[in-house]
Amino acid sequence: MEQGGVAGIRNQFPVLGRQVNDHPLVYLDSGATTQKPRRVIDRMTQCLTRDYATVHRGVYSMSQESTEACERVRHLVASFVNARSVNEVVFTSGTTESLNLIATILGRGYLKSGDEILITQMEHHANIVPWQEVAKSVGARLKVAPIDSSGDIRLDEFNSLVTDTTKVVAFTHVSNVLGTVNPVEDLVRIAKNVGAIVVVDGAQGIAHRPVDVRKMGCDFYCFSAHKAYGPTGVGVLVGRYDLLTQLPPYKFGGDMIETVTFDGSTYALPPAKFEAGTPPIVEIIGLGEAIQFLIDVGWHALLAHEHQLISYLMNQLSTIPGIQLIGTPREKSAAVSFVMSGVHPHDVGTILDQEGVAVRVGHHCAQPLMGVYNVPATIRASLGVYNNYQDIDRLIEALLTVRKYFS
Amino acid sequence: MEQGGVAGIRNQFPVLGRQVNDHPLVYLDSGATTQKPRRVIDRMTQCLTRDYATVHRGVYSMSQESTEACERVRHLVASFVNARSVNEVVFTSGTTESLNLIATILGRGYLKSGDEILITQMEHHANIVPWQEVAKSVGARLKVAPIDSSGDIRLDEFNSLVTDTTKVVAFTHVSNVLGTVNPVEDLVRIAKNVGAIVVVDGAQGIAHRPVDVRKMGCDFYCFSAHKAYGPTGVGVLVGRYDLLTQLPPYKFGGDMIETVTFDGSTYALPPAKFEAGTPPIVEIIGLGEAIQFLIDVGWHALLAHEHQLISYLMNQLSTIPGIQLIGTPREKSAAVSFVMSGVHPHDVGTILDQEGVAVRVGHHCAQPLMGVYNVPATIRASLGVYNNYQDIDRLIEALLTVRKYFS
Amino acid sequence: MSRLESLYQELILDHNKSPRNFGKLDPFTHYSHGINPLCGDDYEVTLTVSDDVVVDAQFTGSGCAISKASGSLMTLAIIGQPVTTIIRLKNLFLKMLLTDTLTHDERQQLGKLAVLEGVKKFPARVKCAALVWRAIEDALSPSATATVSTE
Amino acid sequence: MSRLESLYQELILDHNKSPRNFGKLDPFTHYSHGINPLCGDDYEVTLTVSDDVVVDAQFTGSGCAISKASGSLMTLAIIGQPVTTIIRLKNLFLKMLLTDTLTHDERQQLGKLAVLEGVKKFPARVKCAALVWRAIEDALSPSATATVSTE
Ligand SMILES: Cc1ncc(COP(=O)(O)O)c(C=O)c1O
Ligand SMILES: Cc1ncc(COP(=O)(O)O)c(C=O)c1O
Repeated sequence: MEQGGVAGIRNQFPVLGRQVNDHPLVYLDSGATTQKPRRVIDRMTQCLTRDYATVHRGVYSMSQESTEACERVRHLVASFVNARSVNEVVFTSGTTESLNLIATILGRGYLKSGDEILITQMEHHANIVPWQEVAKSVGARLKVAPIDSSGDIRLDEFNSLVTDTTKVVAFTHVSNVLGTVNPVEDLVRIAKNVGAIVVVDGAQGIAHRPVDVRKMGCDFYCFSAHKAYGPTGVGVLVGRYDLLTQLPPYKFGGDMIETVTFDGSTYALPPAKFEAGTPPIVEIIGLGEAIQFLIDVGWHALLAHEHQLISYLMNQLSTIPGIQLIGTPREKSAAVSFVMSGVHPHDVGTILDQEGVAVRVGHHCAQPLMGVYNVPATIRASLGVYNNYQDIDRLIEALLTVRKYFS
Repeated sequence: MEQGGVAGIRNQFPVLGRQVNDHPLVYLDSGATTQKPRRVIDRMTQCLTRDYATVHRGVYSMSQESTEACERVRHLVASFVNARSVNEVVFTSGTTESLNLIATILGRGYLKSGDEILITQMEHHANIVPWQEVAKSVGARLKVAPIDSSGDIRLDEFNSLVTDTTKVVAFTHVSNVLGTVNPVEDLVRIAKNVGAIVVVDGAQGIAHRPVDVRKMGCDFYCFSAHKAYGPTGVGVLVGRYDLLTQLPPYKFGGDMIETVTFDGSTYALPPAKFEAGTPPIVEIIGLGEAIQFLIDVGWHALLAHEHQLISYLMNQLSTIPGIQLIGTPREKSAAVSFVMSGVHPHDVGTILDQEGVAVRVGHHCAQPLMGVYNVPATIRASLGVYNNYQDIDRLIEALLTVRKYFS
Repeated sequence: MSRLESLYQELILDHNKSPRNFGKLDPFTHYSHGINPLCGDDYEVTLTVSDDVVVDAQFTGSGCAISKASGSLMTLAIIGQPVTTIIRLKNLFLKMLLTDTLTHDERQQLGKLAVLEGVKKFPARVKCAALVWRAIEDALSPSATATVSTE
Repeated sequence: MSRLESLYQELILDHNKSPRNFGKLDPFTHYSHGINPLCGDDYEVTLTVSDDVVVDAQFTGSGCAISKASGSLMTLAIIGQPVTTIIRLKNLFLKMLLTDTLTHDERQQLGKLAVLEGVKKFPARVKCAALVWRAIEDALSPSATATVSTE
């Protein structure tokens, strides 16, 4: 199993040596947030102990070096997602801010009363509520593309929901509940037929599938570092440069302005225009190291590892009586949700935790999707690069313990 | 000099051992961002290597522990600024976001056409531009209270600018350029005579003066961790609970909602209402350690140290020909700005950097204030708890080198 | 008894499987809706109160074993009791979950409800056990809000 | 020569102290305004162009020694020169600052302007030396924007 890029990788994650409730930790909540490899932690520590200084504003050497280090990360991100230019990479505090940013500025500078915004039934709250709010504020309508029972977007319905009044189409690259890997290029093609702006929520995509925003054809792609082996407190909005230029700014303050007088202010060019205030400097440095980690492991190894583990996990789950999988899409990434007959997910979570197995139970910030499947909550095991067959065996054993209590 | 709480404190800051351009670093840019003590770095590293998990959403032990650790920091912040309740402490990404948050929600839920917003001439862009924007969007007027030539707000003028149409008064606790410590309680009293909401920009206050929001009487107090020996990527908005309850939310997404359906959403209570998405978990942990660091050093030592160094610095500067101080207010905190006759600040910055002395030169994100003093830029030396007399001597020597080139 | 065994005792599992007084009174005199947004627990409590005595009580909804057993045990404990007694029981119950250990006398008063004491060792689950009691508190309060939310 | 001495050479300090052609032509045929928002450098460049030759040039404004000396030396270098020569000079000058070291021949062509080569070792200052040249580029371009901003 542990071959190629992932061989010995567990040793790079110090937290995995930890005990939880007297059992070695089995961490199966990477969909919520991933653990950090030693190199990311070390890089941030090194920055804090040796290189720390503010960016942009200093003429002194340390500040210039700090600025350059952050700009190198911007270049790295741009090439990692194949952006057209480094200036298309805006640093934010995370996916949620990226999505709020883009919804807000589209609301201020693009959407009009009567316009339609299309999302899907599988969206995370972060890709629902900002659109509800912007729709309310401009008088636009929010429409929702349905999914089929296996958890794929119904392309026929999607197609007919995209009309000339559709101005924004926003959907997730990978579902955090169903694991569905959406056919981004197909969806973009449909949206682009009517000239809609396409926003992709890449929170669950960035660490699980190669991202090529040019090939995808989307206008905006959002993600958080902390779900891709990087730090909390930093995320990215990759956006088409012409749109970033035309749309109004989002937050206001230092570094995003050109001139300020008490009578008015003019704004800097993107990406600075969208980066008001002191950025998350150390976190940007950590993000760079996390992306380099992903590059070093390599997509070949990442995809093979994920594929093997997901198959094994789905297989093993099917051996346990009364398990219903939520999400069996055509292409499935690292999130596996399920419910167990006669047991509430919350009880499952508690029992698993007593066995040292960390999974997430609840609505996964996707309440409307729970409604679609008519469940109050699910149990979700989500995988990272450090998981192995043994982790899955431990999960299965713990689920059998659940069955002992709730038979 | 190094007595009581600051004795041996330099050893706690690993970066201070560094060389810059073949000289030991003299770091005089703490007003932009402070260096981090070992304990803050270690605490963050410990979290990343042993305790890292998401907050709020997990029933498993690590996630609960992570949630509790973050909530303990919320309690610590609440007691550090003497908030009325822990629920008045909202974590943000920094002062800039805190100020944008409050300006935005006041714009959405409180300000009306014809209302007036009063700021002062000494504000940082982060406390100017958000108000310009909100004034524009609701049709309110932005007024500016003038300062006198020493850098104090003119209380008479301030008094007469506060009228029944004044709905918001926003000012800085401590000026990042002039070092002015504003008489917050007096300004609040005047603002409260007309029932205005008072927002205090505490970016430069939090690490330099004890903050007691109840005694101050302000409604909102904002700061960044990174200017108070804590990490980048996290800040705080302390806000009156009733106002936080009444005002609408700012960002939308996970954790800030109560229920989401495709027809609409209801929001959680403060502070969750204002904390959409995965928070900067590790940074919050680091902020807690930074505040504990400040508490352990103690205000007595912090204030005495700052007072001694500022006096010495002002004295020594007066020995150099052609130096004009910008900002000689009644009470001065750790920022000392000046210009040198016949030399542009930018040239001073470059020469100082060659001598290993890091100061900031420029407009310090306070362009309108530069206009008030009719200078394009200033040189600013700003102090932290780790600076000592020798740092100031090195600065003075380096300024004499500047004089050699520009006589 | 392992921690798990002390949480999921026979009595709790039984009440989870076959909750007593599970349903909705019609008509009712008092009502509350208790939800826990994060885990999705969602219960309605209906009461018939007459002369300050709860003469009938039902609860319905969905949630984990702890919240459901707590609801079932609650209805058994409150039917036929005066409102003042119920408020005292509620306070004792929450005290058991949230603060000190109980005195022998207090545990006696709680009767079967004391089976939920094991929840205390699972801080994330305390709100599950408390939810229906919060709803009762709300239903019986003069300023009933119709929905209470625990977090 | 130390790094600092190579940056602040006599010639530069002299042109900073007594900038040549410092002022604003009135009337002028071409104009540009160059600003560097971060450090506050702010210059206006006015030109009189006749038959594709810059017959007169002035600059005014404020900024650091590097930007001011660069402006002063620029006016001396361009007055009397055809526009095409000026564009070539500008490209050479920016090449000196931003990319390779120059050939002996190229340095000859730059003449006194080559005194600013020391700026290359100070990346934060490159934009100071380039600012007035960006303004000239803008003033002479068909799509003059009136204000250019370097960052
Ligand atoms: C699909 C999806 N979108 C958005 C988010 C929000 O990301 P964050 O909390 O990092 O802002 C998440 C993660 O919770 C997610 O899974
Ligand atoms: C007075 C003042 N306000 C606001 C800010 C903005 O803080 P931040 O950049 O951390 O958001 C700063 C620091 O740059 C400041 O000095």
